[in-house]
Amino acid sequence: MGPDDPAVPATAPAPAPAARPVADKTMTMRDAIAAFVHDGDTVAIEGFTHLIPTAAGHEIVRQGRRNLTVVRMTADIVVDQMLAGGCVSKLVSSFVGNSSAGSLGELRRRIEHALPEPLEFEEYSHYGMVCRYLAGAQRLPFYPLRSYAGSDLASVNDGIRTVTSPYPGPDGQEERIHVVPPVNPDVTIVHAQRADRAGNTQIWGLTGVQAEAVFAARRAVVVVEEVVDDEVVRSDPNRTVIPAHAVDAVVACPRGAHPSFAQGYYDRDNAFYRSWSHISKDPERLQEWMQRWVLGTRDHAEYVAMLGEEHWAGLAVGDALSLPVNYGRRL
Amino acid sequence: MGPDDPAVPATAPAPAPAARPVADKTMTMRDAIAAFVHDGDTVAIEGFTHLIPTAAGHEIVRQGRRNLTVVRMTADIVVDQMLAGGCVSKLVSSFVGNSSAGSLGELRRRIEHALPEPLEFEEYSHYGMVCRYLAGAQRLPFYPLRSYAGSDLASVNDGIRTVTSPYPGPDGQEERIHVVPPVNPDVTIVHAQRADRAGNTQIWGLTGVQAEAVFAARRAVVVVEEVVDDEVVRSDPNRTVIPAHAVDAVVACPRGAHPSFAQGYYDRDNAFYRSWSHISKDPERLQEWMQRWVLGTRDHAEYVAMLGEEHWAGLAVGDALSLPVNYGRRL
Amino acid sequence: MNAAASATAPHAPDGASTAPADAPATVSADGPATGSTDGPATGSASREPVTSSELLSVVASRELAGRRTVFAGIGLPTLATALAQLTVAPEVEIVYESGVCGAHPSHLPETIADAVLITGAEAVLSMPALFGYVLQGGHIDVGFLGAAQIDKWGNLNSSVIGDRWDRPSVRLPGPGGAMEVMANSREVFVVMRRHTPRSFTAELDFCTSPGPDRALAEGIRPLGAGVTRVITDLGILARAGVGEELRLVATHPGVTAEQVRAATGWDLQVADALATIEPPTASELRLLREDVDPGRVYLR
Amino acid sequence: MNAAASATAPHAPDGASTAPADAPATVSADGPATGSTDGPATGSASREPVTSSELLSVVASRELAGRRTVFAGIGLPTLATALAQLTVAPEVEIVYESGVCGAHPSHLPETIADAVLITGAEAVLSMPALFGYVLQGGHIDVGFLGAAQIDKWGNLNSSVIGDRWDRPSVRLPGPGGAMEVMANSREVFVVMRRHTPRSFTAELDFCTSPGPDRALAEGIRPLGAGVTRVITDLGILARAGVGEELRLVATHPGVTAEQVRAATGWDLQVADALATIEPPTASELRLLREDVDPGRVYLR
Repeated sequence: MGPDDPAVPATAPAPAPAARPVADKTMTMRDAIAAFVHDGDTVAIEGFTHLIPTAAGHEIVRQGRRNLTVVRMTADIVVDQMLAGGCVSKLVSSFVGNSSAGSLGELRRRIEHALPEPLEFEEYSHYGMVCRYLAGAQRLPFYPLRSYAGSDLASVNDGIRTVTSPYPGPDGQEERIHVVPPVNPDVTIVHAQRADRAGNTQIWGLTGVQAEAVFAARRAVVVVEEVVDDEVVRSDPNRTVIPAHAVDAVVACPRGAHPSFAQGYYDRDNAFYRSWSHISKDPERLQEWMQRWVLGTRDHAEYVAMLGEEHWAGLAVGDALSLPVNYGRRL
Repeated sequence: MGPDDPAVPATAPAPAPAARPVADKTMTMRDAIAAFVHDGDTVAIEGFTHLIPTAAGHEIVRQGRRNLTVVRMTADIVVDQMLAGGCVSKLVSSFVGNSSAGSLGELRRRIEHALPEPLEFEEYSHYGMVCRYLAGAQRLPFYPLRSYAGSDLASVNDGIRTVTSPYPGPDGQEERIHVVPPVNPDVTIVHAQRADRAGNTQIWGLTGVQAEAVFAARRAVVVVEEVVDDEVVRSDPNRTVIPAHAVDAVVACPRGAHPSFAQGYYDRDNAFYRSWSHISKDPERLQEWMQRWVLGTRDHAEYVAMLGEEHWAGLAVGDALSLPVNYGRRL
Repeated sequence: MNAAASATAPHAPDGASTAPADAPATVSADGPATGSTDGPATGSASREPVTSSELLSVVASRELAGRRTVFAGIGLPTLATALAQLTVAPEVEIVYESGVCGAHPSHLPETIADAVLITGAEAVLSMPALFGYVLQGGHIDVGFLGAAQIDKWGNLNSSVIGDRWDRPSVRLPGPGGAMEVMANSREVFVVMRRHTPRSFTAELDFCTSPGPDRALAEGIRPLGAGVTRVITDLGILARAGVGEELRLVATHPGVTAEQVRAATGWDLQVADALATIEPPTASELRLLREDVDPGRVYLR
Repeated sequence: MNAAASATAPHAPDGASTAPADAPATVSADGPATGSTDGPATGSASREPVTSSELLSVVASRELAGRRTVFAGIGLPTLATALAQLTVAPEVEIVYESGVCGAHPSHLPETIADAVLITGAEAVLSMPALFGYVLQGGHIDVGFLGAAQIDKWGNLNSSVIGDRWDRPSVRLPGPGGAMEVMANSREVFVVMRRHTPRSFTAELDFCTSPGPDRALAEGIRPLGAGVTRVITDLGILARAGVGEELRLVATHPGVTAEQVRAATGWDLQVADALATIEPPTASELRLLREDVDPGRVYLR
């Protein structure tokens, strides 16, 4: 630095090595569910209110999967639908309700009355679930958190345990803390705005626990509003929430998060949320609904078409574009 | 959904409440260091090769702070300079070297020869340091990680301990895992590309462990290339790595990360890195350098000016703008 | 911390878990605490009678004086916080469970994840950051919670009604993040629209979100004081922290202590200096009706 | 996993910790493993003599056949991986300690954090994600490490030279992320430019990054096999995993087993079928010199 410092020869700019070939992991929803979701699997389905992979849940129902363990922080409409489809024997969750809009009829019948059959239920708090994914993603035997002390939940869930810290607490005494075990789903399914064909997945707006749920899983399916050119993803690598090496399948399924929303693509269908409490309250009406909208449709495109363009127009959103940042280019 | 579902009255769009007033936390570097860094403090300085808060380190030297415990994953040039400035009595780190460019002369003299005085040194691995920040940010008594088994490091660092998992291991046997204690610095200092006046801090390119280091700290100073209008930050809330409520001071200090780089603003001064091994090898030459470039400058603006426009032109970068994403607007 | 003025106060947890022992800010025993000089609602915007939602929002808003970060859901807590921003706590910020900080919504949000909360927000955090760094990290001054049942220590049930967790008569949504809000906020405010003996119960059917007293009984000390305020359609219950029961400290005009005791499932203690809650002022009502929720989305 | 073809193989850790027991892919005992049909370097681009850097890069690149994710620093490992992408492992991806995945740099990077690695990359991860999810999560097939000292079990020292950690004769940079790479990669390759008894030592001055044998002695089983390949200017040492010493499996043309044993600080075992390393082919050298590092930044 400055003339009095030893000059070091500047290294000449060199062209980069040729780009490596990119794996193409795009699949149809049908093929992805057939390949990656099997009877008896533990299936994590994440998306906190935003980007709920409903279309994937519907395809699981269409393909008649059985005895699934579903792991989902907010067990909401898509879980009620998978229960109604007879796919689920066990649920791991921290919130069982139709958002703030009401109840899940099928879920309540299963838990309150074991109708049509009992549902095994493992309950954690939200952060407990987050920590289970964190432990799973980080290959940890447990994850500590400051919840559960004094809660009856620990008495009905043997998974919630305690560990004594090897360091003295703030008062110099021994300190205990609760821990939760890792979850390593056979497959995690998430929905995102976009990915490239290799699986580099970009999400904006609420990003929830999607990255952790994917990294915790043995396999991962990413459903997207659109598969974009590599250059789109690479123009903004910090936007990539899930890197390609953690992804096994990329499924293009526009509007696949309905009735939840995709920030910048379509809004939440609040009317549908409110109607679900009524639909699901009556088992017959619920089965009619399933027959018509899920089993009666070949795929999500048919479901989307059946909703009708007018309906979608009501969920359309305008533009609010992010300002660009400069990643810089070597001169 | 559809005509056979009960219609629920749509809620009318309502204008939002008036915007709350925004606190202005902008300060000069001098005032921020005077207010937030005190003799004897534990000071975390983070930035992994990218966005190293060198200018803040220089101001600490100018203000003559003493007996600091410096916490920094990669103890590199800025640490060697703070050592040469006589500010540091203890170092907590996972890598002590001048990047891949050579040695830190002052640091090696302190450790190898206790010259001019001993340096207390606490050593972890990179992920051990990350986990210490994670524990600090999450207010955990410890953080588990799969490092250290069989390493001599555990024998020279009493902070590295083990915990037995309350769950059986994969082989059904008891499983032990190493843990590290939280670090809660008195103050964490990071450098970022931009923030708004309230402290909402946006970083792109390498984001390292900056968010965790800030959340772990009692106070946080964010040094930025530029303080931007609120609207810039709010056009892309996912870009905010550190939210305002975790930040105590925002310091505008362009080029304050030299000789490291700020993605999209200026490139790394590789020649300076290489020259540092020579400068720092000779204690007299090092003190001359400190006198001229740090103690002899009033502030970072003078240091920047002394380097000269030609020097900066060599570090200039071109444009590579991110493509915008649509956050959506309710119609 | 989101104010420069607070720069000298530590923002990381330091083990302190005492709640402010001051009286609720909303009572008239020592005069109006809102600093407002206008009297009860009489203005043009406030001719309509005060609804229960408005009453609870106004009372809750006054309790936020001096607080900076609030963890709140949609509905009354949001209205209360928005009103507090316009009155007693200009710099108070809502952090939403969805991860949104510093929202500047174009429309009144319908859920904590509403797209309008995201567009134009100052930050959107992942769940690990939101729950781990912000909430468990100790950055929340006040958490708002609701519940199906509350007991005199401020323990909450949002899981089941009935004797058996695994075969309840009513399955409620469950813990969500309430347990974390309880364990990690400096204090918790509970808003209950209807004060009845079934919800204010001597014994919870299930303790979902325990206050610090229950945690201490297990030898674990949480960060915060637990529930310090319960705001209902009858009045305000308060407690300062560990070891204290909820006591009735104020009632709405026309409500007697005996009425509240009769509506409470345990032997409710009454403060010596029982106060009467100052009714919403014209200014508060105007702000609430014209600025905060003009569409009356939540004020219905 | 970054190939559709691997869709049926689990990508999360399942406890397996055995390294491929196959022989190094670079030796000529069973014929060239690179599939290249051209002979030793004779082409126009390869008239210059082969440098040590070129030799090591080529040999290391061949060892990457079948691997998908490589955790590597700048220098020889980067060159080796780039060459492997053009030859034996088209889909192999480098993950950098700085958090960059899927880099597409416009210029040859000078550090693992070089700005040119970020611009145009597929993903940039935070440190907690990089170390926690990718590395400790078990997504790395091969980690490249260097060291000041290595012993026969593949334990590494990058901390100090001398008897005392707290007053060493030479303070080295320390662990960095090497300990994590060792504990969590499926296997580790070590490239050592100079094979000497001081660096290939019977006893490390300090064990910074322990292989699985040392970890098992403490009752803890790491994910990976530890060091499975050591590539030096004299030859290749290999071990399959836990319980095995490093053995000499191949030498460069003209190097004898005795030379390597003399340059090794312990009693080095030699494979029965000691092979001779196939020299860089014309094609490999051309790719390395013309495509990978035409500026000869690292090939000096």
